[in-house]
Amino acid sequence: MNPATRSPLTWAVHLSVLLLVALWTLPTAGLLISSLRDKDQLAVSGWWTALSTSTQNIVARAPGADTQVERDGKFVISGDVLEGTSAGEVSAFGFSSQKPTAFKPGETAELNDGEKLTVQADGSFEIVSDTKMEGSRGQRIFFTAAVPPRFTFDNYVEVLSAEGIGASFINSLTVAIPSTIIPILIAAFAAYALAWMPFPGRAILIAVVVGLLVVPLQMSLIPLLKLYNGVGAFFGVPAKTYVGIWLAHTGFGLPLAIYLLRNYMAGLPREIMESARVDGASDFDIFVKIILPLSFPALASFAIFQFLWTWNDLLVAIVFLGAGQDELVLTGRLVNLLGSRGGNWEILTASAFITIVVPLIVFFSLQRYLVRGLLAGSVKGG
Amino acid sequence: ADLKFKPGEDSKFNWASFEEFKKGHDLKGQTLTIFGPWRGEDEALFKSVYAYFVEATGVELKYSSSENYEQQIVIDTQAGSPSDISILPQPGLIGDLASKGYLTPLGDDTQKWLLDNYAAGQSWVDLSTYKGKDGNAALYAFPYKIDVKSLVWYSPENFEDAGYEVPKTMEELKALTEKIAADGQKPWCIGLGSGGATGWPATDWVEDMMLRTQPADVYDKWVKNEIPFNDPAVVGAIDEFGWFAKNDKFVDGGAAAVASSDFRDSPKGLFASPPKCYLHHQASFIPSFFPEGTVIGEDADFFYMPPYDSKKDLGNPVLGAGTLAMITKDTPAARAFIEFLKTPIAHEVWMAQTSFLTPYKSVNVDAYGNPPLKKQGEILLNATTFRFDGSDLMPGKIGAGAFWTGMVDFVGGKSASDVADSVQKAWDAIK
Amino acid sequence: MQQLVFAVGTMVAGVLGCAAYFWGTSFILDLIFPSKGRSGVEASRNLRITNAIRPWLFLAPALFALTIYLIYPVIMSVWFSLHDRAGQNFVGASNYVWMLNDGEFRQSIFNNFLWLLVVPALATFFGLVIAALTDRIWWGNIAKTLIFMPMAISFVGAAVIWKFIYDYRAEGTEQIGLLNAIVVAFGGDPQAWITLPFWNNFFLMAILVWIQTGFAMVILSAALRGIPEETVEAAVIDGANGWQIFFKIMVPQIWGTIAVVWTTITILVLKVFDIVLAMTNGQWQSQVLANLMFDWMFRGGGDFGRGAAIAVVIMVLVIPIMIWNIRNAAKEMKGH
Amino acid sequence: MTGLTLKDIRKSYGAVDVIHGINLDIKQGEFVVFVGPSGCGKSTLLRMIAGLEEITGGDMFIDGERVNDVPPSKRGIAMVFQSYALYPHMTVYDNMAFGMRIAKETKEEIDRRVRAAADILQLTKYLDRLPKALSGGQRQRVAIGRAICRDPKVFLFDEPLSNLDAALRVATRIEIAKLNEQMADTTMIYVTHDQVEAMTLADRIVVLSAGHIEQVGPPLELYERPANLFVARFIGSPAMNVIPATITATGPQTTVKLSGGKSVTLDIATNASENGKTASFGVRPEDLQTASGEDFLFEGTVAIVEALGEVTLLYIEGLVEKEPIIAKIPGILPVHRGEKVRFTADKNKLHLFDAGGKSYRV
Amino acid sequence: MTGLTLKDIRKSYGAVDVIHGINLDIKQGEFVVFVGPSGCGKSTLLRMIAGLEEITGGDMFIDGERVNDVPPSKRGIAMVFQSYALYPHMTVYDNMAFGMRIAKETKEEIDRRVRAAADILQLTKYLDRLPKALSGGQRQRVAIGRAICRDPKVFLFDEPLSNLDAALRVATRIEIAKLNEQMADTTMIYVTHDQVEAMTLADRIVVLSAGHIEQVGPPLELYERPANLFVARFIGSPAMNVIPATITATGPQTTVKLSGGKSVTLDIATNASENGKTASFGVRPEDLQTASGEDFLFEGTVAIVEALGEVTLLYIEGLVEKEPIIAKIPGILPVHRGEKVRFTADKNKLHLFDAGGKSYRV
Ligand SMILES: Nc1ncnc2c1ncn2[C@@H]1O[C@H](COP(=O)(O)OP(=O)(O)OP(=O)(O)O)[C@@H](O)[C@H]1O
Ligand SMILES: Nc1ncnc2c1ncn2[C@@H]1O[C@H](COP(=O)(O)OP(=O)(O)OP(=O)(O)O)[C@@H](O)[C@H]1O
Ligand SMILES: [Mg+2]
Ligand SMILES: [Mg+2]
Repeated sequence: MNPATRSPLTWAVHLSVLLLVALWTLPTAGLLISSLRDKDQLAVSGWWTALSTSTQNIVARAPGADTQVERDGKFVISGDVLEGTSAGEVSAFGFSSQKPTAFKPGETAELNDGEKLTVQADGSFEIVSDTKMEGSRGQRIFFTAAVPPRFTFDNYVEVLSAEGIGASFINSLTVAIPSTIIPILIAAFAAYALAWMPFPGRAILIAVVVGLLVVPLQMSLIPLLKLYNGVGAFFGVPAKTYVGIWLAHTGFGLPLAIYLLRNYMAGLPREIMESARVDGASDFDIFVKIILPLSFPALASFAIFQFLWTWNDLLVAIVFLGAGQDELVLTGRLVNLLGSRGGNWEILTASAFITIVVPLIVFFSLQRYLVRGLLAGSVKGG
Repeated sequence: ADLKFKPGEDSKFNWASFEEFKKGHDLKGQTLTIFGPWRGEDEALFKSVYAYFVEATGVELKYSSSENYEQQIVIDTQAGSPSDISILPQPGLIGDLASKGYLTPLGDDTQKWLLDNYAAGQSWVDLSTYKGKDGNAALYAFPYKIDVKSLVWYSPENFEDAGYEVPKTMEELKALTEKIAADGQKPWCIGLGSGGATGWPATDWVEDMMLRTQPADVYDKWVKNEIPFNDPAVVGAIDEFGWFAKNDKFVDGGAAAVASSDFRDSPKGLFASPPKCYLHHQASFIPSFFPEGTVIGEDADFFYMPPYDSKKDLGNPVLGAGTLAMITKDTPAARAFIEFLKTPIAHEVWMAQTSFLTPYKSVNVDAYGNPPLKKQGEILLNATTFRFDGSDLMPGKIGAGAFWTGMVDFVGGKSASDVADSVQKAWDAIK
Repeated sequence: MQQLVFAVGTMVAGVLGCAAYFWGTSFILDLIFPSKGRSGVEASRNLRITNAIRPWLFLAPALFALTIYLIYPVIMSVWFSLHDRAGQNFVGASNYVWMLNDGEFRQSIFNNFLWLLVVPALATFFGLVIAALTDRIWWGNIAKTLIFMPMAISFVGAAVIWKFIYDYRAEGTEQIGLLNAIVVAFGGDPQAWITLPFWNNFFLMAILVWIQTGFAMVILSAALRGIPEETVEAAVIDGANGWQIFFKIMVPQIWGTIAVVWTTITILVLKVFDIVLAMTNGQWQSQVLANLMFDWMFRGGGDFGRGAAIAVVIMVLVIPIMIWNIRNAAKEMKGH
Repeated sequence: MTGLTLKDIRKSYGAVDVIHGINLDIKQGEFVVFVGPSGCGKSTLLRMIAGLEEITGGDMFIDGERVNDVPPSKRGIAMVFQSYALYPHMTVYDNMAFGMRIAKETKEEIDRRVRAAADILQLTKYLDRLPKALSGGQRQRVAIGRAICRDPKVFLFDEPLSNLDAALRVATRIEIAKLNEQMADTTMIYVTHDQVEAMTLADRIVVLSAGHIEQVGPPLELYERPANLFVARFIGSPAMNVIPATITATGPQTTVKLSGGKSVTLDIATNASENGKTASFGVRPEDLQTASGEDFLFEGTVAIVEALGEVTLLYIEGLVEKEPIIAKIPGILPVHRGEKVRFTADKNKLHLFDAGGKSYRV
Repeated sequence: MTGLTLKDIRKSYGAVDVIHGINLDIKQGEFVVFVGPSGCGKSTLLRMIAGLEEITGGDMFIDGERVNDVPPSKRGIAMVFQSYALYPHMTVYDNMAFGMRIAKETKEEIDRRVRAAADILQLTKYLDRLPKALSGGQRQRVAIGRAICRDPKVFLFDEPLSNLDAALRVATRIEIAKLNEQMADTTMIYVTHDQVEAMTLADRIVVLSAGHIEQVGPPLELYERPANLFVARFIGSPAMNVIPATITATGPQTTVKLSGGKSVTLDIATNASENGKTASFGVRPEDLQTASGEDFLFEGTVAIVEALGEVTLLYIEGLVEKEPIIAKIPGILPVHRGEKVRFTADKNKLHLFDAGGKSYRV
């Protein structure tokens, strides 16, 4: 163990990590909690209050006049203001938006037209009138109640039950998986050539790859689409195809892939390659049987980055694949759920979490390679 | 496809037009791609309409949309891979596409059809006519689905509780505003936030104010930049908006909240207990963002954004918006779809649901799905002047850029003339 | 179901096709120039030929893709930047002249420099600190996973998340933004954070730092583990305390990795626009180059000339980093 | 009491006991070498002395002060690691000055001490170099210099020479020996695998095995009078030849019957009670001589001849199962594979161990 | 002509010449060891034989066939690397089978050969393990096994034992010696730093220095009759003591005056023309004996005594500047620091080299 571990400041280390982790997870936690909240509450109270009982001003509406019953010569409309809410206890009520908390539970409020409203602490209420009441809309009842935390999966249900979400899920996978594997494959071969095969111009090529790391993606969209259309028209195939987007993701991901993989492969012990060569292996054999298995950590880490990127991507998908029903990717589908004018927070929150799930699975399953992968690792003697 | 209303069943629909269209078109084996601005619920509504087109023609129809449809259409047309039909709510952008030669003229037939069949036909034709790449003006777009923007939303019961009356003139509206403020309450909820499009709700305000302070032709010149953006007329209209939005006492949250509140959240203040505000200026689509269960006409209602009593000569101007369909790739199916839009049934199906207004004279107004829609139809009908949303008519860089940012700066404290100057500067830069 | 079959089919076909290329070309090469089973001069001649050709076979798909997807667009961009908005008429340097006189562009450059100064530094710093701290505690891996999580979140998701942090409600009403809730709890006035000119840059940067720290952490933690433990122990014996060990012994030893992380994030900062687009779209003086470029390229009909000119500026800004990187790569080559 | 005292020192990693109670007194200025097979706990013990590992049980005193809970830097120790552990980003000068800078010494004092140490180790002209520009031997000298600069009471070395090649190892070993002389008051504790280092450097050698001490003593004592079979075979290279035997006669001299059948009489006293017990007879390869007459110890067939010039190694088969008997004869011997050779040895260089491995020699 | 022939082999990296024309004939079945100081080109030469480095100039023949352009796998060679270079992701079995699988041998043949090799090297029970689950010695045996499976004509070793610890090194060295016997027809070329390995394994040793051959010959010949000062000092440990001298008398015997002032007569013939020239007088530490009488070679003060038990090393100062003279005396010597000791040596074990370093002995 590290000797510094034993310093009396260990607790400080724990505390600072805890603090940092809290800082980093807090936003996501907020999202998670928000996604489980009632959608009307989302926009009116902070997510952190969702965990505590809150006092809320609520507007309820009594049933219409058609539900009145005649009792002791009086007309009565009764009901429960708490029905359909999770609120616990009424602490005040009123009948006018001007004075929503004018009365205590159990008190009787005199409505403007002579009707009398009583709301009990348990939420039951009665409107009593001497005359028959009229009007199709019921009386508004304002009340203040303590609302315990309430969570719902409605938001998730809504997102998951949306039409085409399953298909989009598959579309996303169809885009993301080859878009992750193909560049890895291509980059791995290229990286091997750049790391271990002597040929003229190798240094220049490496420099070019590094240079291309920085080309902004947005500016290549139009020239590429034009090219795609040209090619598509020439072969009589649509311009927007899965192959097209795979290649696009491949192109955009290649510089980083080659860069990472070459660095890693160059760090592999030369003797292993040489002994394979002595054993009669060709470059292809060496690559497939020695380099690929040994580079697995690096491949895995790049796979994580590339998968995260392609899975979360919307721009490239929409431009190169289109936004039709049978090609819309998950991110696109979820954004579309927001409606033309956007902004359904409850859908955003739930869908953000749904999109996270797959990358997290990928991350967890490849995580243990990640740390090793980025080391310019040595397999010495092993 | 599933048809929302079974052909022939409900007599308020013009089924004859459907049958007739069905007879004249057979597109089996063909594909039609449509790119539109509608997503979510709106997409479902549009789908219920085009289902009839699919049913009638047997075409395979692919609809797609994008959150950033303005960018998407540019990318697609520029790259040469647009859908057959594109539907956009921004005439300015359409003009741009037309000038680059990406649109197919719809021809004189359609122009004549619009003149004949749309109320105030000429204004629709004007709206849909743009200069092409060759410099010649032609009809490039077909208006379909209109929104009314000059609406003020309120809660009738809250008005009742507080004893407020619906104002009939702008003077009354201002008096009401002051009265509410004097009562210690906040009259308005204004939110300009809209992510990347933050600022646009304010442009509607300014346009409404333009139409209420200036004659329609000044509005038209403004939109075409024939008078500069920093013309006193425009600065005046901006200041009129500022009278409401830049007064801490008049707006929920104070002026500072205006720019950053999301436009989707801000109407919720109408329904809070106690109310955070009493008035909200927004187009006809806003009920989608009201709390669940809100009944329009009962829990919430709207009134026409009134004109100035002092400027009676300007009449009852109405600001509106809408979407226009274009042929971005000339195919028989695309042509047929434009023809389809000319059938009453293409309008009535949507009318019978929600948030659809149409100037098509031959449709059965009884088909409107609910009273508020009908009431909006009436406002449209009573209009003495109808003008399309100015920011949508301006070049994209202004109407969907500098104007928005300018408005954000304006509520953020800049003066109206400074803002107008900077927008004009931006306009000069793209000339 | 059908789609599933199609999806799996295309996936398998795509990946197999790619593998088939490498295997196939290799096979054909060996077929044309056989060395196995041949002897002497012919074998060695064939071997020399195949050895000269094979690197290029291995590189070909990568070079092809790089050329098409990156080099060609770069050239096109330069070409576009010298043409008018529709890319039809040559206009010389006028797009660049316009750019220099454009206030928004200057604003963007300024903001971009702020971003370049702050984001890579903070992300690297936090990544380093977290990597160092988590290496010492038993629940370090859990902590790392949690901190890495933001990397798995799409920008749409990130924008929502931060909306719940920065949201602003009027004074006196309940704040649903965490930051304002805290400020109010401490008796301050709520602020519309992302509308505060200049400062809003930092609130946007916080988001990218939040996302990228995970990346920095993962790589730096690998590097930290590569530090020989004995040097740390030697420093302990020399009497250095935790801070001194960290800053004087550990950090200098992984300086190379720190530089790589720094560069990678710097490049990302130059390219990033999603956050700005989603949060402010460049309003309230928070514009950055990448978003400005996107704006000019695609919004309102698009002006290719100006958009491309901005893209070229972004690339030019990157050149120093590129040269530095190439130098490094060259140095590394020599070490081989 | 000066120097270093270990009292029943124990160490466990979780449930695994690695050090099982070590008692050891080291005098000030003494040079003590820890040897033992790999994994026996040498490094662990050294690192506990340094304070780099916590002490699970027992007490440790440096200069009479209990240091169990004193941090490494306060124990007055310095340590040289097998892998040098130089700070790769600092020059030689800075490497040596680091500890003093941390301790906030004055610039002059730092400079004085660094230069003095560099002088001793002939590093003066490399002071401005980075470690990577030095050869292995130079690096190790820097590591030693860094330790010297700390002016320690106890100097710890963990296999400092094992990463060096043969020639350098010899040269550096001699330098350490000189250093030991120059720093007469400094206690030195040295861990090594290398016989020669242990024998040449140590005042006393501590032989460890599986976490406890097998024997402590001056090198020659261990060589000449190993307390048990383990030490006997561990010290000396090639290892002592061991032949199973049965005790046939006891008394002031002991006679044993070797497994080959021959009887040998040794100058070792045994009790009568030992008679008939099995024992192990041991003789070092270098103590064997070829015999021409009939007076020989044993006879065997040469399996391998290794002529090193200065000595010849003979591997003799047929005496003990599996393992050959090795003889190390000075000079070049005209012997060939397959020849039968007879060997004899000095009587008082023969060893006898009981069944438990304990030496019969007192 | 079977075996391996190097004809004026040269190697340059860019402008740097590393190998300057090596001529060497190696007979089939011979065991040749390359030794030389670090960086002299041993590995480079070996790798050129293996085909892993291109040959810049000259011709190389294996079994009479020119192999300059033949790829490694076609040369009938096998190589064992210092770092083992096992395939870390393959089991021991797969490591050994890899080459045969590439060559598309049948399953049975592969199995047969792997098991045979594993048997020889006692690896049978580890066949299913991954390399990381093996100890260093086992790993090196796997590497050797892998090479054996190739059934090579020429077996190349590049410092195969230098990553192992002392005991393992001895054991594995013996295994290689056995292997050499079992594969009598296989030529073996072995690079090492280690004296003992070179002396014990080699049929012939090739001493390299800075890219050319200093001397080739059987180990004892190199030890007894080094052709020059370089070889003399390189072979033997500790190195031969060299004392500057002046030739004072020539003839069938030569007399030199050592720098200390004493004259010595050697059994070496010199021409009269050499008289008066400066020369180097050499004597190996192990050839020195303490002298009690007046008939001594030289006298000096003991600076350091290193008692190793079996031998004692004495470092004598005051004879040559800087470097001490070393004497290696068998057994334990009762000598202490500061004492004056006289040494003598066998006359025919003295060496004399001319100013250019060439030996006067023919
Ligand atoms: N952190 C640890 N956790 C568990 N066991 C450990 C740990 N460190 C060392 N050990 C065990 O303690 C024992 C002693 O290790 P130590 O390093 O002291 O041996 P050593 O005698 O120095 O060996 P070598 O000569 O190979 O350096 C070994 O068996 C080792 O496996
Ligand atoms: N790729 C190369 N480029 C330039 N010089 C090289 C290269 N490889 C080796 N050398 C030089 O060639 C010389 C011989 O190297 P080689 O590895 O053969 O030495 P060696 O005798 O095996 O040394 P060691 O005993 O340390 O292994 C050295 O001086 C080395 O610096
Ligand atoms: Mg150890
Ligand atoms: Mg070498």
